[in-house]
Amino acid sequence: MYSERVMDHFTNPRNMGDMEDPDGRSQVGNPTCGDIMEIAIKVEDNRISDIRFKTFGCGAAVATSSMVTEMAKNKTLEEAEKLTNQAVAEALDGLPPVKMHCSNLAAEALQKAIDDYRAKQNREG
Amino acid sequence: MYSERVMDHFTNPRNMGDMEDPDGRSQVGNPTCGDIMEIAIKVEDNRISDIRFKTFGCGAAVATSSMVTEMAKNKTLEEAEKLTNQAVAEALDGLPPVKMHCSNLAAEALQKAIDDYRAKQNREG
Amino acid sequence: MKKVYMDNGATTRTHPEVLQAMEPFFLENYGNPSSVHGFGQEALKGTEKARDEVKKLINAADPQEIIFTGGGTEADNLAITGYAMANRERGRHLITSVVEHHAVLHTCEYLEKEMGFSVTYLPVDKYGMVSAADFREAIREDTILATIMSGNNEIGTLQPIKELARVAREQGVTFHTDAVQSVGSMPVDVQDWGVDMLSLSGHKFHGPKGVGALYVRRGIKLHPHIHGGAQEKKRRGGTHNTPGIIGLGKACELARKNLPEKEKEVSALRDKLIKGIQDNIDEVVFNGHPEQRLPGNVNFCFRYIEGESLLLSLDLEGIAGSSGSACTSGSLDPSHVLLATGLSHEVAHGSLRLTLSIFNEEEEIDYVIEKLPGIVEKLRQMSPLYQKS
Amino acid sequence: MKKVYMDNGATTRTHPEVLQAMEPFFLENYGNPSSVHGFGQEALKGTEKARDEVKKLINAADPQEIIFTGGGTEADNLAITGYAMANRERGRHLITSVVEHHAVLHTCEYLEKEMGFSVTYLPVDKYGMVSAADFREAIREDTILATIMSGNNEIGTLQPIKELARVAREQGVTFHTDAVQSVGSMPVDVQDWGVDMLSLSGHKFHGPKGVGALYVRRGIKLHPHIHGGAQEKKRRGGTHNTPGIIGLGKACELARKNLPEKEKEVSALRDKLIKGIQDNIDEVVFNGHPEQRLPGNVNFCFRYIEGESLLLSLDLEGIAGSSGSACTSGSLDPSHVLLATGLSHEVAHGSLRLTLSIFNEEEEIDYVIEKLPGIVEKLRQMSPLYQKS
Ligand SMILES: Cc1ncc(COP(=O)(O)O)c(C=O)c1O
Ligand SMILES: Cc1ncc(COP(=O)(O)O)c(C=O)c1O
Repeated sequence: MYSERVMDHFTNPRNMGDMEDPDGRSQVGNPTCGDIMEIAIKVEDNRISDIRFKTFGCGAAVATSSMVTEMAKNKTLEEAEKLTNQAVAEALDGLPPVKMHCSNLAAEALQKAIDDYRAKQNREG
Repeated sequence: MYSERVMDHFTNPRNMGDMEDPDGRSQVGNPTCGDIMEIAIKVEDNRISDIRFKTFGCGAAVATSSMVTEMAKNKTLEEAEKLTNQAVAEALDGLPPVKMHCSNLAAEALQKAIDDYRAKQNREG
Repeated sequence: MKKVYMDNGATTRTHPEVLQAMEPFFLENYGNPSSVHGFGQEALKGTEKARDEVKKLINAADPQEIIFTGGGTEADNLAITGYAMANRERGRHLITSVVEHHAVLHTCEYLEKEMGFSVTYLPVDKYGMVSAADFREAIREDTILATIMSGNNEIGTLQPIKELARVAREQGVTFHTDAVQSVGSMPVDVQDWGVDMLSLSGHKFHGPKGVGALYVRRGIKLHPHIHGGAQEKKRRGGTHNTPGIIGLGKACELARKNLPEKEKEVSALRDKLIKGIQDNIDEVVFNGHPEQRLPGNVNFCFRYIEGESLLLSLDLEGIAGSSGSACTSGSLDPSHVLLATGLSHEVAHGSLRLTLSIFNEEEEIDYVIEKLPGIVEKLRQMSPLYQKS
Repeated sequence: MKKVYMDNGATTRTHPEVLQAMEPFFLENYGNPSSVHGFGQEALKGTEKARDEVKKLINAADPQEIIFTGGGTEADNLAITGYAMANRERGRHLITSVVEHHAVLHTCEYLEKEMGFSVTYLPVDKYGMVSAADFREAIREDTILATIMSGNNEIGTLQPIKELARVAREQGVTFHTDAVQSVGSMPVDVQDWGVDMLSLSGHKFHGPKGVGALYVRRGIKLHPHIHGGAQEKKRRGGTHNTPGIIGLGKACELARKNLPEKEKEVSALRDKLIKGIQDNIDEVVFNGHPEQRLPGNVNFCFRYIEGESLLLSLDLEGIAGSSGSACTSGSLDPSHVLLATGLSHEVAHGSLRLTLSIFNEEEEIDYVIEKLPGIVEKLRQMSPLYQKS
């Protein structure tokens, strides 16, 4: 069903867990649909210096969360914002067709965390 | 499908063939339905001294024809008239349910041959 | 890696004796049972022996009450559509329940949407059980057929079929039960139950896949659902699946001979697994009825986690189970059965069904009880919904 | 006793390699292909490989155009009922022919009688062939579907499918062909033929019984006929018959690899048998088309005798054939196909069909040619219709 890459990220999720005092955070999805993703980021010099996720969802949801954090880490915010669902899915060697909606959440969660960081900056700045 | 008795009578039909100058004869059924039986009898002292059949039809039709001739032979006309389809079928150790209509023809053919003999007697007598 | 198959509610391993019984009908007695010749007659002997075995297992009055089909789903379609279409001048109202298998639900919905029938879907209590009182109340002047499953495939709940069938009989309503999960794993007696039609499926009790049967009590009229030749007394067209039918017959024979001993063994394993989960994992929801339950069915929801992730994690340990999570159902909603018992979407997404058969062993139960708590904990650690107390 | 099986039009011997391919899916990879776990995923790999084999054999564009069914009859039902019901707002007129298999005819009759459709039954010429001109003329404003078989199961006549499909396409009518007798024994190319739907069945070409497939060109909408789970992209409910599907796939693979060589061999045996019968027996009627003919089909009527008697007599010599006689059809009339070609009831009752497969050998042909004349003569001697000249 899933590629080896997906199973690798599912089994050994990267950057999973909580973060104290994140600079930006997001939560997308809802439990009714069976998919929730939270992303928290630390930003230093306009770069994502640390990132953490938590996910309630299927194997694809976990793997795309993990993958998006790995791809975003150490990228500038502008670079990170360019990450698409497609790119995440491709980095995982593809997802089953019925699962393509899951990868939508990961890029969305990342974008929202960046938005949250920017909104905070604006409030504080 | 068929009992061993049926197959025996089908494979080695008794009293099959033509008869010269029969005292009574009959034909029942028609080729449209796929079943025709002819019976010819010789009568001596009110007894069926000889009997012959010819049949166009399925295995059950052949076997019931053969069996009815065997059962009728040497019987008085009154005894022969008492032969029922049921009795013929039983003597064959039964017929498949869908074939029970076939055994109807044999007793009918015998009865008609006897009727024909009596009608001739009346005309001649 | 150890392999522990606990998805017998989905399908079972074919019993080696079943396969052995089938084999000659592939290579030697491969004739069509409708044929006159020896090859056909040998095949016919086989199918009629199998019909008799099905009859015996469910205690039908006559082997001619058994119609062979291409599986449980087809049997359900035949029972419901075949009966409804043949009797629609008498009325166009059907009664079923909200916890039926899709083979029943989607058939009822089709009749509703495309054929002008109306359907009442009876609710269930928190155990997933239908009430006879609700049923009696739902019966109308124009009700012709009720179809209520005997054992639920997801949560294992057994319906009070005998009682429901009595109500139906009193009210002149024909009664069908989808017994696909019950037949072969517990005693089923169509005459004692008083049902008019009953569906069963070979692959749920170590018979082959792609073959099932519908019991139809003498006197019940139905249209064929698969139109074709004169097979099955014109009630189901199509060349007989001889090896499949032989296999089904063999599975029935084995089940009959081994019940109730096997039922007791499987139920004991089930209860041990239930207890092991309850004792070792917090915040679980037990699904289905605690006593009125299929012998092999265990179903829990694990709060804060999602079912497919759980299945994948179990699979990595060699454990095969199933889930009512949306992700495994091909739809966006979790199991309609779990929702019908009153669970929230969130909790329902975290369901795990482990279904046992005669091939499961006690050490497999131990293995699952050993592995499951760690897996659940790991997934909970990953879950944004989980706040460790 | 020698055993000569010449009833391959009814069903064939399962190829030993087919059975071998199926076996692991009974005992090891017995999971449900819809399941997440390893047992299920192994089964899924198998079914999708099989789907690809079916696709290749009939040259479909995409494996998703293949829907697995419980046989040829179900495939016909799905094609006709499924399409008709899904498209009935566009029109309620169907076209078929008088020589179709009952799987098609009875389905059309059901739609006519119970669902408000009207059906035109195209006539055939003395060879059993439909004319494209008749077809064109029969098409009405409200015609939505035509279903014409590609190879006739009784008399072997091949219809001009490519031409008929072109007419249908020009007139915007969807075209289905029942190719149950053709697939596996001669080249079939759905794209070259230009058909929208095509039925096939495993057991007609050394695959297992109880499994078939419907090809449905992308873009063609139909309702499921068997309602249930989400299997086959919601087009056919029911747990996949994994071993059966694997077996069908293997049969397709073997057929693809061995055609056209085997087709040539079987046709040569057929022609030898035809000639042997014509040369050795008087007063026979050759049925079907002399050239446009299924590779394995031989069909004659023997005047003055009845088919079932002939079959029984042949069976006593170990020869298995079939007949269109009423006695073997379960009805009172002889074969509708033979009558449609203009034969009288009387002659039609005396039909014999001998159908060959890749397992038949030349010495079997010789054996039949040796035995048949004596048997026919013996039955004629018994027949009141026969007057020896
Ligand atoms: C309760 C119930 N009914 C019907 C079915 C359908 O049976 P089958 O898979 O044989 O079509 C199943 C299983 O899939 C079931 O569990
Ligand atoms: C032309 C034709 N169509 C349909 C069928 C039905 O196929 P099945 O026996 O697989 O249901 C057959 C054979 O029985 C056939 O010969």
